[in-house]
Amino acid sequence: MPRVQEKAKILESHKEAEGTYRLVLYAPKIVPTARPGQFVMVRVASEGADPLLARPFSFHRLHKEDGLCEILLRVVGAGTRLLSQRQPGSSVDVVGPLGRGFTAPTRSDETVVFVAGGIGIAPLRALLDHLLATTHKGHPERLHLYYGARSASELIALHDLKRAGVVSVVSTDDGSAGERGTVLDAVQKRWNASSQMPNRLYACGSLPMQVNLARWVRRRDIWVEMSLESMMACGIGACLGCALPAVDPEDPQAQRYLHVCQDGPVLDPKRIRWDKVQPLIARPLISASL
Amino acid sequence: MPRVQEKAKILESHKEAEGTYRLVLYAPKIVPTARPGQFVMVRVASEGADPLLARPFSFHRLHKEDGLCEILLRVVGAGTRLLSQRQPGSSVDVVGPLGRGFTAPTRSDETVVFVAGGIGIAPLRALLDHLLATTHKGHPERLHLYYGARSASELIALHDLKRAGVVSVVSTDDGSAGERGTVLDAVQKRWNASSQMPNRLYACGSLPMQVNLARWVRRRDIWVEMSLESMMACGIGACLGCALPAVDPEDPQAQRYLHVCQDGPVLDPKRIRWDKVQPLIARPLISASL
Amino acid sequence: MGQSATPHSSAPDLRVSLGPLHLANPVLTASGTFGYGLEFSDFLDLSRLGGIVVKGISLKPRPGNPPPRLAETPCGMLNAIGLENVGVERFLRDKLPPLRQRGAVIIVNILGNTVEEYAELASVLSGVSGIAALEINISCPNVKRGGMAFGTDPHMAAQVVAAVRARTSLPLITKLSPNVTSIAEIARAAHDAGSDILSCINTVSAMAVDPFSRRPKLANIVGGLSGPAIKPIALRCVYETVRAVSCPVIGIGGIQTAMDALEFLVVGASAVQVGTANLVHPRASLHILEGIEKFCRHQGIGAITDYIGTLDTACRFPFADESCSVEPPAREPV
Amino acid sequence: MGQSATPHSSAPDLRVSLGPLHLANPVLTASGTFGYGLEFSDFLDLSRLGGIVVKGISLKPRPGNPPPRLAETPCGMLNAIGLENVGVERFLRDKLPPLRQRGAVIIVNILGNTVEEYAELASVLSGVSGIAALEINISCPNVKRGGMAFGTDPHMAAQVVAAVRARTSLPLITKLSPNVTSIAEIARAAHDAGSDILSCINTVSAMAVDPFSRRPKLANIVGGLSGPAIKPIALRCVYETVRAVSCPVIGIGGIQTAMDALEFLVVGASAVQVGTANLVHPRASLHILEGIEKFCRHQGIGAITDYIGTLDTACRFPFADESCSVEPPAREPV
Ligand SMILES: Cc1cc2nc3c(=O)[nH]c(=O)nc-3n(C[C@H](O)[C@H](O)[C@H](O)COP(=O)(O)OP(=O)(O)OC[C@H]3O[C@@H](n4cnc5c(N)ncnc54)[C@H](O)[C@@H]3O)c2cc1C
Ligand SMILES: Cc1cc2nc3c(=O)[nH]c(=O)nc-3n(C[C@H](O)[C@H](O)[C@H](O)COP(=O)(O)OP(=O)(O)OC[C@H]3O[C@@H](n4cnc5c(N)ncnc54)[C@H](O)[C@@H]3O)c2cc1C
Ligand SMILES: Cc1cc2nc3c(=O)[nH]c(=O)nc-3n(C[C@H](O)[C@H](O)[C@H](O)COP(=O)(O)O)c2cc1C
Ligand SMILES: Cc1cc2nc3c(=O)[nH]c(=O)nc-3n(C[C@H](O)[C@H](O)[C@H](O)COP(=O)(O)O)c2cc1C
Ligand code: FES
Ligand code: FES
Repeated sequence: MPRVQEKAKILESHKEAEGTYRLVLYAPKIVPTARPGQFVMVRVASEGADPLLARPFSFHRLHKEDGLCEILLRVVGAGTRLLSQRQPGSSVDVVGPLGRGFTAPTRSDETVVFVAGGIGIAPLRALLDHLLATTHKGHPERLHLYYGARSASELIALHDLKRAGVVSVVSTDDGSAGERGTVLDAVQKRWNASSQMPNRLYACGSLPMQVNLARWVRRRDIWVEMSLESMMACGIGACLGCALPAVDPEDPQAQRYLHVCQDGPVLDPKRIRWDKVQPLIARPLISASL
Repeated sequence: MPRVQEKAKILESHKEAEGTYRLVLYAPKIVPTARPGQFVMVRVASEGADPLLARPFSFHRLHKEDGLCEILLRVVGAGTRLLSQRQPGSSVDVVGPLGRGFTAPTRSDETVVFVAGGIGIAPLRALLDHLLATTHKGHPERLHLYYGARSASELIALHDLKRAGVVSVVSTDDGSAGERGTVLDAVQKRWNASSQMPNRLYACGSLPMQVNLARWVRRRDIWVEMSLESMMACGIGACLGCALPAVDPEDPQAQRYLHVCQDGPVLDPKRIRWDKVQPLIARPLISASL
Repeated sequence: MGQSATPHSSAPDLRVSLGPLHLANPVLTASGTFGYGLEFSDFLDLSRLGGIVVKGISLKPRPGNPPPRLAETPCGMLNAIGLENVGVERFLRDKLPPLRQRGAVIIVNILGNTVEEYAELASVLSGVSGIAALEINISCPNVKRGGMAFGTDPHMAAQVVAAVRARTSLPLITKLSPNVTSIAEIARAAHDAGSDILSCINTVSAMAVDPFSRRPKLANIVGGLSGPAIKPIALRCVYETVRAVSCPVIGIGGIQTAMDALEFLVVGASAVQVGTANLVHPRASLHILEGIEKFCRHQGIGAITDYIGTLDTACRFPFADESCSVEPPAREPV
Repeated sequence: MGQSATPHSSAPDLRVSLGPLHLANPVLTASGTFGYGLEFSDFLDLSRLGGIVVKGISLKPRPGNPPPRLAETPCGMLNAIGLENVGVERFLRDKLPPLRQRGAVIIVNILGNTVEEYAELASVLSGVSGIAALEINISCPNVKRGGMAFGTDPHMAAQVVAAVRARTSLPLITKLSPNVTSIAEIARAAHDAGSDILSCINTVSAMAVDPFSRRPKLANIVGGLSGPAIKPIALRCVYETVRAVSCPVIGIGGIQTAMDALEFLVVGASAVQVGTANLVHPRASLHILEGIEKFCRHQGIGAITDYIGTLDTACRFPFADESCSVEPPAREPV
């Protein structure tokens, strides 16, 4: 699984929802060995050295035969804004595939739950695609997707997944689409009373969602993998910048870190010292005009 | 003549010769008061702060009624390369009109010589346009343009000037177009033996051309104005960075400087201490690939 | 976080008091990047700014360095202007009156090669009206001490400040250099010697060369780095300075936007100076002022003084109850 | 100017000798930005580089600082990794053997909180084969002296170097910090204490904050600035260092392209280290090496040693005969 750097051509760019864009990239060296849950580092500057660093994005969809991948990005700052404005036909510098992807189920009879908060749908979609084409081919009803956002305008369309037979539950904080409440409310509503737990749960979303979900699954002892985030500079394990506080099983009090780009981004939430996690700084969008 | 900052829209971009591009800008606040020989500061970065500084470009053509101006630029480094790649429809940050323009002749019977070396044609064209429309309307034969470059591929087309009746003499160092030799050779060939000197001479070109021309006119005592260059940061007289060694008439040995963006760029060469001028650093184009 | 804040509709109060110096708002322009102010009157109303620090003035006119005086660097620029200026006499005659007429709050940046030159300048400038404060540029070389900059030695810095202090009752700002092992040490020396206010930073000593011609890009070889590149350095210097002294501090270095200015204010600067940004965007200082106002409205900040120095350095663990409580790990150096 | 040069067709000789350290070419990677080297073996052939300086190693493993450890700044980045490393034992067991197998020239960056820790590390590392040199990171805080960095005081720097020198015969590089009033002074102290080579610079002390949350962007508050933003500062430091000492110097700071590397070489660095650029472009070091080779061919430089240190600081007045000859004006400070 060698990692490579290549100039990927942007074939398409689409606005999928409020502040959310989908780029189709031609990256024939990276895509063939890529797996769901892995990510790429994308340089956002097209000229000069500002912004300097590349930004991490999960594979949203993989089209291996064509050497194509899609990334879904949410505009949160200068880098994502620049990427969202890139014209099809231009190229971006991409390094990948990086990190540890999802561990896929091995049997078709497993009930698999996906919990996506907002842009968290990005990596989960690649895994859904994969399972629909492999283990769960012919058994889409065993794939349950919970997808929530703040408001209807921030949801991307999932018609094709529904058509494929995936059980999809949409929720919004303001009730403007699907059930009112958080994505976790929807998950709990369905499963809290259930005698049968899902076999596996894959999740990606905001930090509060991660923590609440970690708490929920811990009490129920469900097998779970989450795609986590951290500030990154290199994405390849060189800078040690992407540390997350980690549990040391031998010494629970010890100061330990794992590195999201190498040990993750897909991780078992039990390995994280959630009590030591500081949230990433989020700036209101008004900051761009100041 | 207030100076303003405005976002100018790039309406057209054309390659005019090897490494030479012409941009048509819509700058309705700047153009109305602009005069030939003046310049604008154009920010080259479209994102981030690298490259940081704006770059100075002379007005190549002014279309006052339409609020349009043209700049002619030669790719010599990162900034000019970025500008040459800008797509029509995008905008650039422009400050102008700046500096002291040419002093136009007042009478139609003056014989006026223009000496343009390479990209030096840029500001002279604006003055030619102006004289053709004002003092020399009906007397284009009193306007003599000497235009030289290293090679034919670097010359921009001047058909319309010739059609308008301007006396045009083209020269190239390698003889691939027009007379073989420097533009100064062509000037001297015509005027050295002449009993009648031109009334005025306007020039713009490389530093060696400037010095040799300064030497030539000094011995002949021709009224002359040259558009000169210097590294600039602000273009508005604030940083004092664009100094050129100047002659202090009261004390020839004194260390004096004038500032190209305020005292120039159009200057009488007699005001310059040519013996103290250091050439601007020129990098081979290969540097961009290293 | 401003989440709980309620946006204000009334104009925020942007007035700041820096010891004896009272300003309508915290946005000033930095010396050497705003000419004598007049160069910018086409672009903005000079009276709207908190103040204008004019190009450094010496007793006698100075021609400055031979060109090239400028070079561009990644997100920054180098200058070696060589303190070119018209001298105090012409400044007072030609520059000050029109600048006053435009209603600008004028701060004069002063420089000299000896302690006496600084003192004499201060005394000349104290005799005229229309000057709000003096800013002492101690990055100049002390010609009597082998050219070592006044600002790199606490004793020399204190000497200059004390000599100026003795000759003027104008509010006194001392402008610190970042090119030192401990800016806190120089800050304390300047403060103790009578400086009412400190400003930091001046440019960072730096250079650039051309690999082809093998020549330095500046005739002076070494120059001063300014612009966005140095902002993180300047911010750290301000952070160290505000913790070292009790007097107000003005933040300078790489400020291009209101967000940049706010970084300095939250760290503890009572005002900021906008430098290189003026060269790139002549209206930058006004944009920054307007951005600060917008920020205050958005964040529900009624007075900018409620914001200044409110940096929150405590670690935040919103899920601290998530497992056994342990001590926060000790901070380690870089 | 290379105008008179005739392009070479044969491969230029890029070998450099830095005192006892002989390298196939002058392009190394900088500590902390190239992991333990192995992280990059997918991207390039490690044996092609002049050398690899691995992440700073301490006697015992160190967990590093709590996150956030990174922040982006204009043309640069801040880090406060906190010297996280696996410790010398695991380094020798897990990292060194595969790295040697790849044919890399390995330089080990060492760090400690006391003089004794440095000395002991040197002695442990001297006992194994496959290490080409040691690089002493003196930017660490001296825990016995109140946390002041070893590298900011000439006496402390000399102590560390002398202690290490006494325990190893490996070529010794001392890595200098730019956060000092006079880098020349520290350079001389390190050289006199037995360092064969000096490298500069380490990161510049800096910080960044978020105006909305009012919090520092790094949990450690202050971090180290690296990347293109600091290149002009690094170049000035190298310029001052090569003039202060007679030993070879390695240039580090903001090198992204061959042009950047050449700036350091022409100023007098015998080799360069590529840092932050590796994080952005994993193949950056190789690109730079290839660019230097291309440059030499283009400029007709047969051996890179003919280029190193050939900075031409004389003023060039090609038209000096153009009028009365006068003295070139004196250089004035910025
Ligand atoms: C493994 C991984 C996969 C990701 N996949 C996706 C994805 O598929 N789609 C998507 O929209 N986003 C994804 N992200 C988040 C995305 O990388 C950040 O939103 C982006 O880097 C922000 O850049 P910016 O310049 O727009 O914002 P900035 O102005 O740099 O910062 C704005 C906010 O983004 C956070 N941020 C900045 N840089 C990073 C970084 N390198 N990593 C994480 N957070 C950062 C900051 O803390 C801040 O909250 C992923 C992050 C990681 C670590
Ligand atoms: C008043 C004036 C009018 C000009 N008009 C034109 C014009 O109409 N068309 C045109 O093609 N060029 C013009 N120039 C020159 C043009 O500004 C430079 O070629 C341009 O700034 C180079 O930028 P760069 O980023 O491509 O090159 P860089 O990589 O920055 O440098 C490459 C070369 O350009 C020189 N240079 C860089 N910046 C400047 C600067 N600010 N001023 C002068 N030289 C510089 C450098 O010394 C070097 O020789 C003018 C210059 C001045 C001073
Ligand atoms: C062209 C130029 C000239 C300067 N001249 C002076 C000066 O005369 N006196 C002074 O104290 N600082 C001078 N400075 C330093 C600035 O005032 C300011 O401290 C520095 O540039 C950092 O701020 P910035 O990054 O916003 O530019 C000058 C800076 C520049 C760029
Ligand atoms: C993430 C990171 C980690 C670093 N770790 C070390 C280290 O362990 N030891 C050391 O001497 N320098 C360390 N440095 C400093 C670099 O080796 C180098 O001196 C500095 O980054 C400047 O070079 P650059 O601008 O090319 O990155 C580190 C730098 C970065 C960015
Ligand atoms: S981002 Fe550099 S080690 Fe993970
Ligand atoms: S370019 Fe700034 S004064 Fe001329």
